Amino acid sequence: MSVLVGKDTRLVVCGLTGREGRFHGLNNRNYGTNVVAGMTPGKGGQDVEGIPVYNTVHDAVEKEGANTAMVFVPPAGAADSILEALDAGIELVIAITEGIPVHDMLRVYTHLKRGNARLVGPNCPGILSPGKANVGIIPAHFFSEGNVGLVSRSGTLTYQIGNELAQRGFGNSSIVGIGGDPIAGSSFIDIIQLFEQDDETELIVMCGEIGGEEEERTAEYIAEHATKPVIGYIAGFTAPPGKTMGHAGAIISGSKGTAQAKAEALEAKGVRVGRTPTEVAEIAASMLGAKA
Amino acid sequence: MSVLVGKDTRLVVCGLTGREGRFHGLNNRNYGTNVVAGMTPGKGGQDVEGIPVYNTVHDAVEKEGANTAMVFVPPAGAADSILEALDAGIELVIAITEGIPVHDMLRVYTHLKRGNARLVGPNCPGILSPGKANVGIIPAHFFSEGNVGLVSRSGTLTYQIGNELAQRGFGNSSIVGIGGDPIAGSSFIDIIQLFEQDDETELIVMCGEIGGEEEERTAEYIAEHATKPVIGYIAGFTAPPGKTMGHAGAIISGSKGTAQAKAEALEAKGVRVGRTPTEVAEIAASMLGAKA
Amino acid sequence: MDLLEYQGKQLFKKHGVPVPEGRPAKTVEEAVAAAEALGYPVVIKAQVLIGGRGKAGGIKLAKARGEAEAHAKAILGMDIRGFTVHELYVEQASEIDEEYYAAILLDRTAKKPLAMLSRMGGMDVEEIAAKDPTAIVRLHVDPLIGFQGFHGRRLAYEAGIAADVVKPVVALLSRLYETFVEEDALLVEVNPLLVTKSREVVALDAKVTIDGNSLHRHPETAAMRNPAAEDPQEQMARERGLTYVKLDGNIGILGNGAGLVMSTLDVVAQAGGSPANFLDAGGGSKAEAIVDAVEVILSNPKVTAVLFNIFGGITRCDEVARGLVTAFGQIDVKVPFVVRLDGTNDEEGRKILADASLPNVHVEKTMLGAARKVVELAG
Amino acid sequence: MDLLEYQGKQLFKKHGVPVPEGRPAKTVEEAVAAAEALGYPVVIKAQVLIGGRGKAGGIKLAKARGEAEAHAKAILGMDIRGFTVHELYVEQASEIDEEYYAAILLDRTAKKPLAMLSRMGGMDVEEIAAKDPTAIVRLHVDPLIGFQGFHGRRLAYEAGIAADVVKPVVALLSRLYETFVEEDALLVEVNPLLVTKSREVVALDAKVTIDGNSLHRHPETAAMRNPAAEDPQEQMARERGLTYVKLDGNIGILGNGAGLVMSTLDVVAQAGGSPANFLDAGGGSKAEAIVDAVEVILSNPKVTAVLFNIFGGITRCDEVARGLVTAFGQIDVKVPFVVRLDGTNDEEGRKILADASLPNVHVEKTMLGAARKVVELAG
Repeated sequence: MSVLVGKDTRLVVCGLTGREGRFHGLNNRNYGTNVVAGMTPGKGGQDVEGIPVYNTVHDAVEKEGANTAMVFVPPAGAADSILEALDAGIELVIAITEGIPVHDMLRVYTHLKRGNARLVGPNCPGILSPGKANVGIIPAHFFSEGNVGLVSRSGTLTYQIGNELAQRGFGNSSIVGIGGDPIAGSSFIDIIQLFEQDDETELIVMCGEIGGEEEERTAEYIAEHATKPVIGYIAGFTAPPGKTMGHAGAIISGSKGTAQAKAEALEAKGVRVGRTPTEVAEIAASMLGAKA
Repeated sequence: MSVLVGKDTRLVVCGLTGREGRFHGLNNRNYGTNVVAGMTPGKGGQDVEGIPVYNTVHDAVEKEGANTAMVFVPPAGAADSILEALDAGIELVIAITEGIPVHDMLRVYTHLKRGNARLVGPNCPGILSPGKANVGIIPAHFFSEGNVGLVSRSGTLTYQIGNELAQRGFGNSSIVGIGGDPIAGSSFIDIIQLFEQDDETELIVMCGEIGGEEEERTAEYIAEHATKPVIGYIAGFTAPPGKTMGHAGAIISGSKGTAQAKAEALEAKGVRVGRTPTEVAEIAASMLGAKA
Repeated sequence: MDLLEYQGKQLFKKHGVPVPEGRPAKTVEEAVAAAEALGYPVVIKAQVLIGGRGKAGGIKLAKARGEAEAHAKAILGMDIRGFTVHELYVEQASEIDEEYYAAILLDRTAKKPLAMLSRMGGMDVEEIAAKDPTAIVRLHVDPLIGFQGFHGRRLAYEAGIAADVVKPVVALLSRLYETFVEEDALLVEVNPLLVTKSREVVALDAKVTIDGNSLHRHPETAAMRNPAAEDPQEQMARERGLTYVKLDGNIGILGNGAGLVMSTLDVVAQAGGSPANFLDAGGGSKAEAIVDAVEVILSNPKVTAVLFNIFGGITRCDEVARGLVTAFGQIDVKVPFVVRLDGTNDEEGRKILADASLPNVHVEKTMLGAARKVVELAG
Repeated sequence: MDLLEYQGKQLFKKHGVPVPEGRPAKTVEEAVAAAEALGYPVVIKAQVLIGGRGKAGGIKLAKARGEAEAHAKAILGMDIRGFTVHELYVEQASEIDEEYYAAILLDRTAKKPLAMLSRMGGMDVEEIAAKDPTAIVRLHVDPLIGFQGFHGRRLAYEAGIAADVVKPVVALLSRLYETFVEEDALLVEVNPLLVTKSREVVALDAKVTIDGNSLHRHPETAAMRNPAAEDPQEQMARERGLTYVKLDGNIGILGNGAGLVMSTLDVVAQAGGSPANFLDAGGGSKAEAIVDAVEVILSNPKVTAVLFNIFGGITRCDEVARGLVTAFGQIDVKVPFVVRLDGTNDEEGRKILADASLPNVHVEKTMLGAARKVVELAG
């Protein structure tokens, strides 16, 4: 098994005809993902290396049975595209786009919670279920199937940690990038819930960073509900207050959102927190038993 | 039993210190309704003949355990007042106010459907459960306890029909005015569902009028779901198209919303429709057996 | 409240819906001055609250001053399906390439705004539907989310409009929705939605209905009400705060509560009569309101008899009776009245009427009996 | 993006939030002219993106021309907690009766706007919270429903503000929320929210933070960016489209991806070093971006060594290596570089570096090893 994306995924890529959308859409197809359609207004009827393109997500759902949408649309139109996917009945929207205005996301998020669909991202690298499907920009060749579920606010940091795990012989059930924006569709808790229900996942690694209170809330959740072991990592111990560290959401406001506070909150609830990516992999190895 | 209002009702009157609010609020209390609070911004701390007045509905809920709100606020502020009641956790809002702008009600209605609370009205006479509680402006002295559930878009027409029934010895479980506006919080179907579940109700009378397609939809619903007998009445056979007949919602648009079409839709589904209020009472008497 | 074309276009312009340049005119001189200022060719359009102006000769092209003057003269004062033309709209002429149809309206069944688009414009929406039902694309809009780009694109692609104007049409629809919401409209209709020879998209007509209950927050729109276009009885009633609708018959009707009045009309019709009006004196009708109502009803010269049908709830029957007595004291009443008083203080009311022994006023106990009596008296 | 007080007040005014009359000034002459036009007494206020202006002497009352001139001269160019004063705001003086506090901000935990009101204004919100935690009333607003009258009333009554100003305060809060939403703000703060001696309610200060991602739809706000207030390295990086944050240390850092860069800073610090900057070269970094990045990093004179930490995903390590070689060709590099290349095309990248045999460039295979090496070299 895996979470969110897998063999049942029927993907429509919003913005497939753009440079990034095309590159990653085809890359995802090459990996084995069932990319059934693209969507670009005005390009309906065209195709991208055999993938049919439609003017609307509704058409992609109706004609190709798309159930998952990946959004590569530029920031000014991305919220519109997410809303379109939700309106068309898409069950899972994965928004890669970085730089969507916060007020757009406030409306999208509130609307999302009126229904049952799920949003991952925006400003995220997507989701990889090794051996099954890759939706997004995660470089899949570093990762193999395995029993570690990885959930992260950061992209490249995930690759770093995933790679350290791989060097010790561990593969992944799924790797879920929830993104670095202040308003994200899915939280650590949402994804940990999924990993809890996933047979393949035996260990969960959560990779947080400064800003917000998600990690603190997740610590509470883990203490009360998690049955599988969770290892934490937090980036940004050296980040100064009031400065946005690349991700729109990675900012310490006053005394809130520091890496120290987050690591302590997790440790207070019994979650082991690695201080470097290497240490995370070492803890995982000690917990699961060295393999390779 | 009864529906919506009864002995468990703890009523806060929004606009209790206004002329109408005071008159009907006290009238409702005299009938036996448990009027626990009033709400008028800026008059918190005052009282109306012993009923404490608060600045916010939240205060009335917190301090007096109000679970039902009656809105007597003038049209410009009525939607705000309904939203306040919903925000404060009120389960049932009964809006008497006439003349609320349609776009306000569109927003209120859409918001309402995100939660579990119920709205009756606006532009309605309220709800009377004879012998138990009266919330609104229905003149209670014409009605006694009984087994006929009455639901109506019109106020005085309801009194007329109720009176004709009373003259033949029938009383009412509850009388529910759903109001004459195009966007109403509760539909005929909503209330018929409640009467279906109410032990006391043996017969249902629905009193429609021109405009919209509610009666047609209700006919479909009755055919599929209703187990108790329903008698219909429709006002406005002589109304010309394009003219608003008093109620904002009572207007024939093109060929849509005529009394003829509504009566036929009901009769096509086996619902007997009285052509005069008197005939409605006669049909009821023939179905339930003459009493008095 | 229905707006005239040029009033609707004022609202369009305010919200960025593109419209041709134009100016309203109430006289031939104003019309000519407008034409001169705009530059020829112009179109002179009758401003009336009814469709079919073109066929009735109410829309004319003028290529020079002489034509503009002649058309303005001909159209001002013209009768179009019962409506007299009091105002003109002088507009720059547009070169027509394609005609679409666009509208946003309140769908009360779905309880949502409904957006509509068709590539077949320039005729009634019913006509389009009859010719090709698939030619009209309909989409509901969530009032809390509003009109998004994707709504516009779905409408445009599914309606099959020309690819080169998809973007401006989508932009126009978005502005049209803004007009619909921010102006508290019940309907905004653009027919035709024009694509010019130079492939520009403009609203060539505007049909806008504003929610009368919202006028307190739109003083400028409220001022657009055009009393000249109203029926004089209806205007008189509105000014007195009464809900009155004029009908074709001869029996004047007054009741309390919209449903009861509608029902009264029906019962009178069933008894063989023909109602002259709908008049809801409202809940809690006071004596003065009754006097006003009697004046409004009797100002219609067709009325040969009047029925009062009161079921007192908040309305007290004694107040109604007192109002009627006062009215008879102030007005020279020449037609018979039938009065049915039931409900709150009905006995007191009937006693007041008996004591006043008004000439030709008949008291009945039931609604049905009263209806039959008034039909008999109306002749 | 943080706005200066007078810029925030321009947005307030646009949305109907009442503010005193005032004018910005960049010179003493402009300030005096503004004071003369406004009429005395006026307040001369330093415009800097930092609090505590009053205590630092950056806010002065002027009752006549001479005072205005003297204060403007004194404040312009003043250093307030590290920020140089380049602009002034000259404002009509207000007579203070009461000082409240109002703010609307993004609560990312609740994922909703949060409205706050307190009757204790004129000090930091943290200070209010410390003095009396119950004095700050907080309310979340549903973004789809927006700020309703009831939100304002609840805030006002629960905060216990004076009864006579409840209505204007509620109205101001509603306008403030409109500003928050329509200007895409992350924060709008009014402290103090003033009640004047004549019991008028005005925003005496304005702290506004705009969502940088929204500037494409707010060109006027985008133009408010004040380069003079920015760090020169940060400004240079922004102009080149790089994400750069200046820090206090001496080790220049470049990585790809915000999380990895933050993690790199942490690992360097753990190894005993002190990072000079955060620099995310972004996903898919091309050679030219690397050249730009090297220039930005080295423009900070404190830098004594540089660490490149690349985990190639979309970013290709060979591109990064080529960029570094180009940079060394264009720039006279005097400090040592440590380069860690892993991931996509890492071998090609390392080969390029080996072939170029750049002076004082050290290639390491792991993040940890690279961090230790750069700390050693930085001295």
